[in-house]
Parts: sequence; structure tokens; C-alpha cells
Amino acid sequence: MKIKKYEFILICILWHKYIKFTIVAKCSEILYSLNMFINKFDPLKKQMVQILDADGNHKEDLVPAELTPEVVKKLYEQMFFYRMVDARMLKMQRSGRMGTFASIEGQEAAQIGSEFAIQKTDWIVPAFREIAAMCAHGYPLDKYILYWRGNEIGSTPPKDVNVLPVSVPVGSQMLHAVGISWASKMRAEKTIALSYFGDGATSEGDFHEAMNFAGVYKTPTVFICQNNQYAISTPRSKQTASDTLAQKALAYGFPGVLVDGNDLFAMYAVTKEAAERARNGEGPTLIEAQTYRLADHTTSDDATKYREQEEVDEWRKKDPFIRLQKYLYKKGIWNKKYQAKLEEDLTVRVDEVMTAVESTPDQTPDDIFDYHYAEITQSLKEQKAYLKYILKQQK
Amino acid sequence: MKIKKYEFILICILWHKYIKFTIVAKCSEILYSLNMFINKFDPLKKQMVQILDADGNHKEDLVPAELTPEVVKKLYEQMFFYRMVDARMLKMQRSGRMGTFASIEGQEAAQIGSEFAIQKTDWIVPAFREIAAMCAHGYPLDKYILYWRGNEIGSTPPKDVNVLPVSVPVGSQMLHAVGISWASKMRAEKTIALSYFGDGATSEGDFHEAMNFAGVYKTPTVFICQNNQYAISTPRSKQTASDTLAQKALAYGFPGVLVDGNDLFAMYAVTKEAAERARNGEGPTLIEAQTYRLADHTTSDDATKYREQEEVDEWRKKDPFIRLQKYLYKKGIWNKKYQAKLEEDLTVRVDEVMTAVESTPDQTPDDIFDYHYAEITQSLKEQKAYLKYILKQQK
Amino acid sequence: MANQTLTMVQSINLALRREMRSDPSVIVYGQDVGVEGGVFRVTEGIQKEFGEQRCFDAPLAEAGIVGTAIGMAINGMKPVVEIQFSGFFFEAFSQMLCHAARMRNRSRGRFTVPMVVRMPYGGGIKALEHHSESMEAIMAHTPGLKVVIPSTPFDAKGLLIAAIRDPDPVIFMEPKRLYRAIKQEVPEEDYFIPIGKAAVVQEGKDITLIAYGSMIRECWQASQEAKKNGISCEILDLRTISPLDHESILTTVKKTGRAIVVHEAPRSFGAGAEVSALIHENLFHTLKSPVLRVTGFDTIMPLPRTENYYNPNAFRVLKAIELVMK
Amino acid sequence: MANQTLTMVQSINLALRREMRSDPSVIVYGQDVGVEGGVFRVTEGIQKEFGEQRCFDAPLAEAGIVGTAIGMAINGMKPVVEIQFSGFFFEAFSQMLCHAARMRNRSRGRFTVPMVVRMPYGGGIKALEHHSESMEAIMAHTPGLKVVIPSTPFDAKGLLIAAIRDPDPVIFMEPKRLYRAIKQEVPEEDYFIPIGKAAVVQEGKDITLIAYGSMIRECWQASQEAKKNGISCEILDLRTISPLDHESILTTVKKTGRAIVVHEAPRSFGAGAEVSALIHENLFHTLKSPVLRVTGFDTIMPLPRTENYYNPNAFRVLKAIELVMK
Ligand SMILES: Cc1ncc(C[n+]2csc(CCOP(=O)(O)OP(=O)(O)O)c2C)c(N)n1
Ligand SMILES: Cc1ncc(C[n+]2csc(CCOP(=O)(O)OP(=O)(O)O)c2C)c(N)n1
Ligand SMILES: [Mg+2]
Ligand SMILES: [Mg+2]
Repeated sequence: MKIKKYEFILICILWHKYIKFTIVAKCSEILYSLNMFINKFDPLKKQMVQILDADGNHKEDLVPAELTPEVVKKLYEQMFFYRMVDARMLKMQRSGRMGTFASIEGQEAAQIGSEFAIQKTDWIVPAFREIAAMCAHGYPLDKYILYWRGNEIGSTPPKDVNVLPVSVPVGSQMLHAVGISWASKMRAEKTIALSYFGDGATSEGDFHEAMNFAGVYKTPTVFICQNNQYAISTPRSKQTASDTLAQKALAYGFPGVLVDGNDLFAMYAVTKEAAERARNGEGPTLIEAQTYRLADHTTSDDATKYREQEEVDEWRKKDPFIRLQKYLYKKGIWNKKYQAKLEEDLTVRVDEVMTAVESTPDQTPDDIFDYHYAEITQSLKEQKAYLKYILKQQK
Repeated sequence: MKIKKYEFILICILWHKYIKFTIVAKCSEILYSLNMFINKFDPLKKQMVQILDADGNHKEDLVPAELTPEVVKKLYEQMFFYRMVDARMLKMQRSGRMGTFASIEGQEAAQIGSEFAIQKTDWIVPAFREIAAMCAHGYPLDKYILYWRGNEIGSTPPKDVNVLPVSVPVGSQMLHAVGISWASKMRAEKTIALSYFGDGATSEGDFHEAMNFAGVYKTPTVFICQNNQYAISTPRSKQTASDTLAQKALAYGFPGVLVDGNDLFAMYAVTKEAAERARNGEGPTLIEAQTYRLADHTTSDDATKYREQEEVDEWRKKDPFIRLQKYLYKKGIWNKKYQAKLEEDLTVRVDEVMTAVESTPDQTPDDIFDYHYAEITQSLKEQKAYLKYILKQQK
Repeated sequence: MANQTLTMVQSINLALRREMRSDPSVIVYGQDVGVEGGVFRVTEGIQKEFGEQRCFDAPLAEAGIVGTAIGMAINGMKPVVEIQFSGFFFEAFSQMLCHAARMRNRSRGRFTVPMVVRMPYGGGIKALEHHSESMEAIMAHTPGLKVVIPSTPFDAKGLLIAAIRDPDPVIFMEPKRLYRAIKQEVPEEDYFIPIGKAAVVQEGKDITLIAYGSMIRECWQASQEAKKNGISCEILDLRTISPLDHESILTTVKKTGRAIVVHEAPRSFGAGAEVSALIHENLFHTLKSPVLRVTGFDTIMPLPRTENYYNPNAFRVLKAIELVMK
Repeated sequence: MANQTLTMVQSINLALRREMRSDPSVIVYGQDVGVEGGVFRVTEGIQKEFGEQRCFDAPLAEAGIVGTAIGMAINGMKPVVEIQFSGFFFEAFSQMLCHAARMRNRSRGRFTVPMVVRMPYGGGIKALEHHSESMEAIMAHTPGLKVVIPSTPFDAKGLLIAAIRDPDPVIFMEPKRLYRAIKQEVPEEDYFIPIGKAAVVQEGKDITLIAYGSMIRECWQASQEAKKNGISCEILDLRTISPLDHESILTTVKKTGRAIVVHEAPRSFGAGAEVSALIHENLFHTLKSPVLRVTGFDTIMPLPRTENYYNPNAFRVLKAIELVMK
């Protein structure tokens, strides 16, 4: 079978919509205001929400009803897809076919679990390590990859996809999420914004201002801090002296919750609760997802310079996939054969995306100038003409 | 009697030194690590340290030993002096003899109480509403006033006075306090830095970064937030959604304390404890001094536009002077005659400072250029020559 | 509709109200702009007319104001935010440079940021330290931004309406010394002064004075003096600093053959340098004399008592005119 | 002592170590500069040699890094802080502009801020978005700052030592594309290249190419090509952007009668405008041809795959030389 790029994107979106609209849409009608986690788990006491532990044991009473084994299977497959994409990108980067990029390895549950808890019309405002959350929410995967390949087309999601492009300046994007969700609130729409950022980002002044504005204006914003323990080489312990990042919410008058970010169930359940709070006008929530960046910071980094292999090994045991496989095995879904088949199928999909990526042309000289303003200025026109002249001469 | 400007400054410093060295120096030898307030009063429960209440009743067991009635009398006189200076500045401003300035009225106890708790070698890093703290710490009063009059000489304290000049960009100066005290710590000196700022300042990103750096590096910094309930017209409730400002310290892993900022005793006692913690390597403390800005924001402001007279009246009852007068009356010190005499004496001193202020020449055209770099650049030299040429022509 | 005689503060207020009335997505926020109506009273009465939903006080955080406005603009609103003084804008500069200025280009128009950042700039009113900055060149050097500076009440209204309707982020710098210094007839109805176009505000034939904001008045005074000596000055009000109106600049200088650029900001690397370089590059052989600059010094703005030493004025412009005409 | 053949990364590292050895008040901090030795390995091994007290990682907060460094400098230390990429410096710009740049002047020398802010700038290594900015003109327009940009390993060491010993705040911008691109003999011992002085790095008689940082190499290549057509180019390396060395600029252009200014930063309101304006103001009648600028465009730096479209190069300089010489 050969699918074209656009067909592929369509399939992705449909696949995504299928899960969303058959399950989530229904569930969100059932009022999820049970309030089981937020304001119940005290970050000052380091209480962490965990439903599925590293060994694959789950707390049955806390498993959200909508996370049926079938749904979990789909989410597992989604997660696994992004891990494979990641691995492929790395391979391509090593052979010069991809630019520097930030790996997601280890953070799949934090993203897929939280994204699954919101609606298609909700916004995602990412940092730069959110391939799973962004693409699950409809950002075309080929575009995401093109961005890291160094092609501006990579920052142009389709009109109906409410996902901002990658934001590189650390900590800056949460303010946009606050503004976006505030605008929705002003128009009395029921959409919310979910913003992702890292542990390092919490040190930036912009984080503080975003949290503070959200608190004062009770904006419908869910802040998801993926605490992957490092900001490049800087460990979490050197980033801030507070015991948890979740407790930082106390400074802004709204709740913070510590969650096992490698637990798909916990991430879904808490985000869902936070999203419904936001939607109901109860204001923002800060979620600290405890996770780990299993890979280097980016492909230009070498993590062995600053952390011990034992530490990585310890966290490998907490990998979100291991526990999910155990869970799905118990549910009679996962086994080695299933896994082999899955990988085979997904490999085809990865191949297809990469073909689409590699056949996408770079931006043209015109493109460099044409999008700065709604209407190009006279001097940009002249500069464009100059560039074209030079390029012609240089040939 | 006629005292010259420099004599006057000398007297001020000596007066100040007298109190400091005879009392504080001795007391700080006695280890004040009783730890009575910090980490004991929980800001999350809105517990506020108060020793002398608005009606003049005091908690005898909490009154610091060094605050004998005689010392309190001296501090009262100091406080009163600055209120008089303030009133005089206002009068002068109204008649065009002073620039726009920020009144201290109502915040005298917060400043004199906290400043009295530190040592001469410690640093003060102020915002722009700290006349009492700065000058009590040795900043020449005439210079402070000259600053607001619009003369650059006003930002030039003498070499041995560790007080930074006024800092206008809100929230920016706390980072300097962190850096200053961090440098002391690096050199294993025992000096600390005390930084003042307002409730509004807590919204700035720089506040967050200062607090976070202080927490991570356990710098010997005492952060004093004078919560005077307003940032210009913006009430505290619109500044942040957290119940107290003190609790913001929880985000940085060090203690915050809520203090009655109109209570000289409480301000002294808590700052003392925070200063000794800092000195002993236990790191920073955030003190929220609950007080009130009785005057307009500055002389260009009209507070009646945004707040009710009743509110001001309520706070007038909590004025730091009323309760101190009652206290000193009980101690047999304060009475109307004493007050009249005090005002008479202080009027003379205010007159003298103002004479010094008004006889100080403005900066010269040379001064504009000569201090930008250790050595003036060629083009600044040329620009200076041009200005002089123009001024000559214009005559 | 009738004309009113208004100060710039009033004409800006009028522009805001008109746009808010016709476009429900326009909202106004910033420090103290609500109840108080802003420290210069530019937004006076707006909260009363439009309610707290559309005109409100922000926490004391410039990056927060600009950063949330970017989000709002992305999601369908048209925020017109106020930075209390341009000297504090740099707290928000990173948001402006990294995001507001770039979102359209990076997303190829999928996301746009139609917002206006208003701020008083410049000296001349004996304001406090850090309250008299003129840093327009810094913003103009930032690709993706537009920088507009009006010089009269009439222009302020027309340009602000244009800024609010502009589909891209506009920095609107208001010469605070002119806030109440001049009154002018301002029509009640809508009108629109295009961004990116300079205007010849006085015709002349010997020399062109190129300026903007508060310096237009100084140029005008200098030209009155120069006239006494038989020198006829054309005055070009740039109105927009970026994108700079090359055509108008070159047209007037081609005509007069001489030019002086005037601004309050420090001389080195200021907007005057760009204008000067541009003219020389294009009209080197037409020029009768090199383009001169009359500017602020490369110094920090002095405190109120001596700020007059700093500020360029009609006399300095006149001296430069004499030099160029020699 | 022996000379070593070093890259710029290594020569900067050497300069830091030498100053840290001789002056205990010199400390180095910034994001990832400690254990990791910086993302470009400029501070590699420094924490090991001097301990965590003198070389350490900062939290991810640029204003925090610069703001605390200001306090440290006021209180007797000489912080040399690193901003990981110049594109993120604007988070700290307000601290730099409001405080570092002003403290000496406002306190009449009572408080001074001897600090260095190092940062890699510019394009050419196919770095990520926001990682290739060249915003030196913005810093140069800020009174009270010094802005230094080396173009060789040798200069980098000498200028950085000068910057560290300078009693005032210095912004030290490192052309990251040259970090490892060239190796050069660098003496082990101390030497000092004065701040505020440009250098003629190649003598010539027909035209002066004025540039700095990464563009020196492009100018040199262009001059080699031009030579084939009998054009002799002088090359002036500004080394310091602010304070600009007027004298050296005017001297060389007086000699050659022609000049081209080259920089990576966007054209409009860039450093080239100042150099051009300066030359025309002073040498209008000596110039044989107007000063031209070869610069980046007034656009956002393209992403890696097409960043070459943006970057000025030898060919563009050559074309400009031909134009000027026509
Ligand atoms: C404002 C800013 N400063 C510095 C950088 C360089 N940088 C890129 S990623 C990174 C670390 C981010 O750490 P964290 O927020 O924990 O996110 P993670 O990379 O772990 O996902 C840094 C310092 C940047 N992109 N933006
Ligand atoms: C960064 C910055 N933004 C805005 C201003 C204008 N401004 C001066 S004082 C002030 C309010 C300060 O409030 P607060 O911190 O509570 O101190 P207070 O005036 O009450 O002492 C504002 C907004 C400023 N000086 N600096
Ligand atoms: Mg991280
Ligand atoms: Mg206040």
C-alpha cells in the first residue's frame, strides 16, 4: 500500500478524531467534577498522583472509566509511534538528513495522557519537546519534522488545528497560552489552553508572570510542567530550591498537583480534572509531571558528560511503556507478537512520513520576505530583488 | 545654633552609630537564634506576627530585650523625623521647590524597625519609597532629597555607606541585593543584604528570578516586601491571587513571614531573626510587611480617584505612631509636651537639611558626560564640547 | 460631525473609544489604565464606558502584559496595551522581538498578532529617572515590528486608528511632552493616516528637516528663525520610523539637496544614522552638503533639573541649518 | 612561553583561565557552564580547575544571571557571565540598560559594574530558530555599555582579557561560526587588545572594507577576488562596536576615499548605518563614492536549510566593491 502525504495526514487526524469523538466527547458530558486529585494531593507533602506504578500495578478505583483497555491500547500505540519517530529522526540526524532536534524519549505518557484529556477545539501551546502532544492534537507530523529539519513550512499547522508552533525561547510561551485562553473566556467560549514547558522553564520570569496573570484573571489555562529532571546539563536540584515544582502554584493562588508523568492514567485523569475546572470557570491548574529525559538534551548534546548511567538505568525501569505493556498484558492485549506486528505497521507509517518530509521543498527566496507583514514593505521588496539578483549572479 | 551641611550629616551618622553600636552590636553577639517567628508563623494560615497592636497593647514576652523604652524612644524620634521630612517635601513640591517624589507616610515603622535590625556593614538595596531605611542606614538625607529634586548628586552616597541609590524600575533591584550578598558570602564575609520592594513588585519576573537565585544559592538576603496595599492605583487584590505575599516564598524553598508592618517591634524582631539566619548561612527570608500608603502614590498622583476615604481612615487608626505613642506614654516617656518639643527640635533639623538641599548646585554640563565610563570616550568628549559651545552661543 | 479642539491625550482617548465602539475585539489593558485612566489619563473614562471586561488594570509586569496580549491577538482579540513609560518596555522586549514580531512570518500567516503597544516616550516634562527614554531605533531594528510616532493630536488619532486596524503588531510611541502642550482641531469621525508614510508638513526649498514626534515642533521653530535669514526649510514628519518611508525621504532631499535629521534619542546607532545613510547611499551626487544629525547625546538622560542640557531644541537645529547652508 | 595553535573556543577558554588565576574576584557563571563546560565548550574544564565556587551553573533565567552579576560587581567581584545565545539576551536587556549601563554615571563612580556578558552571536552554523541573532546595534545604542566583537582566536583572547579588566560593563559577542572554523597561533602569556580601537587588518589603497566578527573573513575573501581585478582593499576590523573608533574609521577612509560596511545584522538601523553616517558627515568632500552597506536583510533569520540566503558573504561584498569602484 502506498499512501500519499496528505492522505496520511488525513488518516492521522481521523484516527485521532475517532478516539476523541467516540470516547472523550461522550465522557466530557458526564461531569467529571468529582475532584479526586486537585487540592487533594498536597504538593507540600510531596503527595504524587499515581494510578499505574512502574511495575504495572494499577489502582483500580482510580482508573478513569473512559480508559478502557481498548482505548489504552490505542493510546499505547500512539505513544509508541512517537517513540519510533524519535528513533528514526535520530538515525537521520546522525547521517545528516535531519537538523538538531529535541528527543521526546521517556515523556510519551506525559504528553499523550494529557493531550487525550482535552478537546479538539482546545489549544496546545508547546515548548520544543512536545511532538506527541502536538501531533496527537492534529499538528501534521511531517510539518513538525520539517521544522527540525530547518524548513519554515514546519511552523504552519492547518487552520483548524489549534496548536502553536514550537517555541524555542524557554518559558516564554506560557504567557501566550494565558492570553489565548483568556480571549476564549472573554468571548464566553468553552475552550481552554494547555501549555507545556520544562522544569528549567520555571526559573524564567515569564513563567512567573504567566502564572500570576492566570491566577488574577482566572484564565482557563492548564500548565503542564514536564519535569524531566534536567535543563540541558542542569539538574532539577540546581534549578530551584523548592521541593516540588507543583508547589509553586501556591504563590499564585491556584492549585498545583504532582503527578507521575510516566503514568498514562494519572496524566490523563489529572489533566482531565484540571481541564474541566478550567472549562467551568474555576481557573488554572499547575501540573508537575515527574518524568525523565532518557535521551540527550538534543542531538548536539552528550548527556554522559553530566549524569551517571545508573541514574538513567533507574529511570529506564520507570519507562512509561514497560508498565503499560504489563497492564495490557494483564488485559490480554499485549504480547510479543502484537508488539512485533505493531512495530512493523508503524515502521511503514514512519517511512511514509519521512518520504513526505524529504520530498518537501525548502522555502524560496521569496518566502523569506513575503510573510513579515500582511503586505510586504517597499524596502523588503527591494531586498528581495537584490537577493534574487545575487543568487542569479552567483550561479 | 547653626550647623553646616556636613556637620549635620556627621551628626546624623553619629546619632545613628550611637544607637547601633551601643545596643545592636552587643545584642547581636547574644545569639538570637531562638527562632520565634520564622517557620513558626504560617503564611498559608495568614498568621501574622504582631507584638504591638493598633491600640498600643503589647505582648510583653515577645518584646525584644534590646528594645528598651529608651531605644524605642530614639526609634520613635527617628520615625517621626522622616514623617516631618516627608511633609516638608510635599509642601516644597506644591510650591515648585521639589520634584515629584514618593511619600513614605505610614511606612515608617516597617523601615525603621527593619533597618535597626541590621548592622552598619550590611547592605540596603531600596526601591524608591525608602527614605527612612536608607537614611537611617547612613545615606545622607540631603542627598536623598536632592535626588527627588532632580539632581544627580542625590545618588552618590559616601564610600562607607552600603546603601544603593533609589531604584525606579519596579522589581529590578532585588537581584542586585542577591548578587551583593552572594558576593559577601563568596568571600566568607558576614555581611548580608536587605532589599525593599512593594506589593506591586512581586508581579515582575525579576522578583521571581531574584527569589529563585537566592533560594538555590542560599544567599544571605532578607527580602522585605512593604505591602502598602497599592501599586499606584492597582489594589493588592488585583496584583496577585495568592492570599498573602509571604507565601510566595514557598515557591523558592525558603521561609516567608507575614508581619504587621506598622508594628515597630514586630518588624524589628522578625528582621533581626531573618538577618541572623542569613548571617549564619541559613539562607534568605521573605518578609511581607502589611502596611498602608497613607499618601498619594507620588505627588503627581491623586489617590481619591481610586480609593475610598473610609479605607484610608481605617488605616489611619493603625498608623504606627499612634500605637507607639500609647506605648511610650505607658512607659512614662511620651506626652504632649514631649511631642511638642520633639517637633520643634526636628523642625530645626528639617530646616537645616532643606537649606543644604537648596544651596546645592546642579550638575554641570561636564558632569553629564564625565561619569559614563571610567575614562571618557572620544565621542563623548566631542559631544561635551558641542554642548558647551551651544550653551555659550545660546546665552 | 463636529470638530473638537483636543490635546493629544484627548485625541488618543477618542481614537481608542471609536475603535472600541466599532470593533468588540478591541480591548485595552495595562498598569493603572482602568479605574485611574492611566497615569497620563489617556484611557480616562474608558473603563466606565466599556466596562471592566474591555478595559482593565494589569499586574505590574510588562512581559506579562505583552505576552498575554500576543496570545489574545493570536486568538482573535485586538489588544491595545499600555506600557506606562517606554523606559520599562525592555522588560517586555524579548516577548515582542521573539514572538509578536515573528509569529506571522514563522507560521506563514497561519497565526498573526494584530496588537498595539502604546507607550509615552521622550523627555521634556521633567519626569523621574528612567521615565524619559527614547529608544525607537532599537524597536525599528527589530524585523517584523512597526514603529509609529505621532507629532500632533490630529495625527495621533489617525495613526492610532491605523495601528489598531493594522493586521500586524505596532509599537505606538507617544511624545509625552506633547500630550498636553498643543491643542488642535480633531474631527469626531474616523479617519486614517497610513502607517509607513511620511508627510511633508511644511514646504520649503533649501533644506529638509527630517524629524518625528516632539522634534517636529523644534524643527518648525528653527525653520521660522531660519526664514528670517532667508532660508526656506521643508519639514518631513516621518510619522512611521519602521518601515521607513524611503520614497518620501528621498523625494524631499532630491528637491532641496540638503537635510538634517533630528531626534531626541542618543546619537550613535540612532534612527538618524539610518536616515543619513539612506540619503547618502541614494543621493550622494545630488546632495549639496552632507546630511547632519541633531540628536540627544550618547548619555543617560539627566535628571529633571538639567534635562534641558540633553534635549535637542530649535536653537541646536538652527545652528545645524546654518552649518549646512554655509 | 610557547604559542599554541588554538581555535577561538580555546583561546577564550585560555583567557578566562588566565584571568581567573590572577584575579580571585573573577567568577564565571551561566547556564550549563559548570559541569558541562557550556554548550559550545567554551568554559570546558574551568569548574574542574577553579571549583564550583568560581564556575557554576545558573538557573535558567537570563535577567537573573545579569541582575545578580550586577550586584556582585557592585560588591567587589568581577563576574564573567555567559548568555547561552545572544537571541536570549533580551530577557536580560532591561537589567543591562537600566542598571549595568547606568550605575557608574548615576552614582558618580561610587558604585561601578565591572562585569562581562559573553554570548555567541550570528549565523552560519545552521543552529536552531532564535539561535543566530546579531543584535549588536541595539546594545551599541545603549549609553553606558561597551560592545566588543572579536574576529580571530588571537583577538578573542586579547579582547576578553581587556574586557575582564575593564572597570565598566562589557558585552562580549562571540561569532559562533568562527568558534572552531579557524585556528591561529595564540601566545600562552597575557596580552591585551585595547577596547575602543579598531585595527587595519589588511592594508590597501582603493577601498576600505569595514566589518567585524565573522564578516572579516568574508571581506578578506572578497578582497582576494578583487585583487585579481586590480582592486586593492584595506580591511578595518572594528573589534569594538561601541564606543566606535571614529578616528580609525575616518583615517582609513580618508586614505582610500571609498568604503563598504559589512555586517550580518539586519540592514535598517544596524551598525552599518552609524558607520556610514559618520563617514559621510565627516568626509563628504573626500569620498569618491558613497559608502555602501552589505548586510543581512530586514528579516527574521531563516531556519537552517535556507540561512545561507540571509548571510552576507564574500560574493556579495565583491559585488558591492565592483559597484563602488565603477
Ligand atoms: C530563554 C532561553 N534561554 C536559554 C535557552 C537555551 N536552552 C534551550 S533548551 C534549554 C533547557 C530547557 O530546559 P527545560 O525547560 O527543563 O526543558 P527540557 O529541555 O528539559 O524539555 C536551554 C537552556 C533557550 N532556548 N531560551
Ligand atoms: C518596571 C516598571 N514598571 C512600571 C513602573 C511605573 N511605576 C512606578 S511605581 C509603580 C507602582 C509600584 O508599586 P509597589 O511595588 O507596590 O510599590 P509602592 O509604590 O506601593 O511603594 C509603578 C507601576 C516602574 N517604575 N517600573
Ligand atoms: Mg527539563
Ligand atoms: Mg505598593
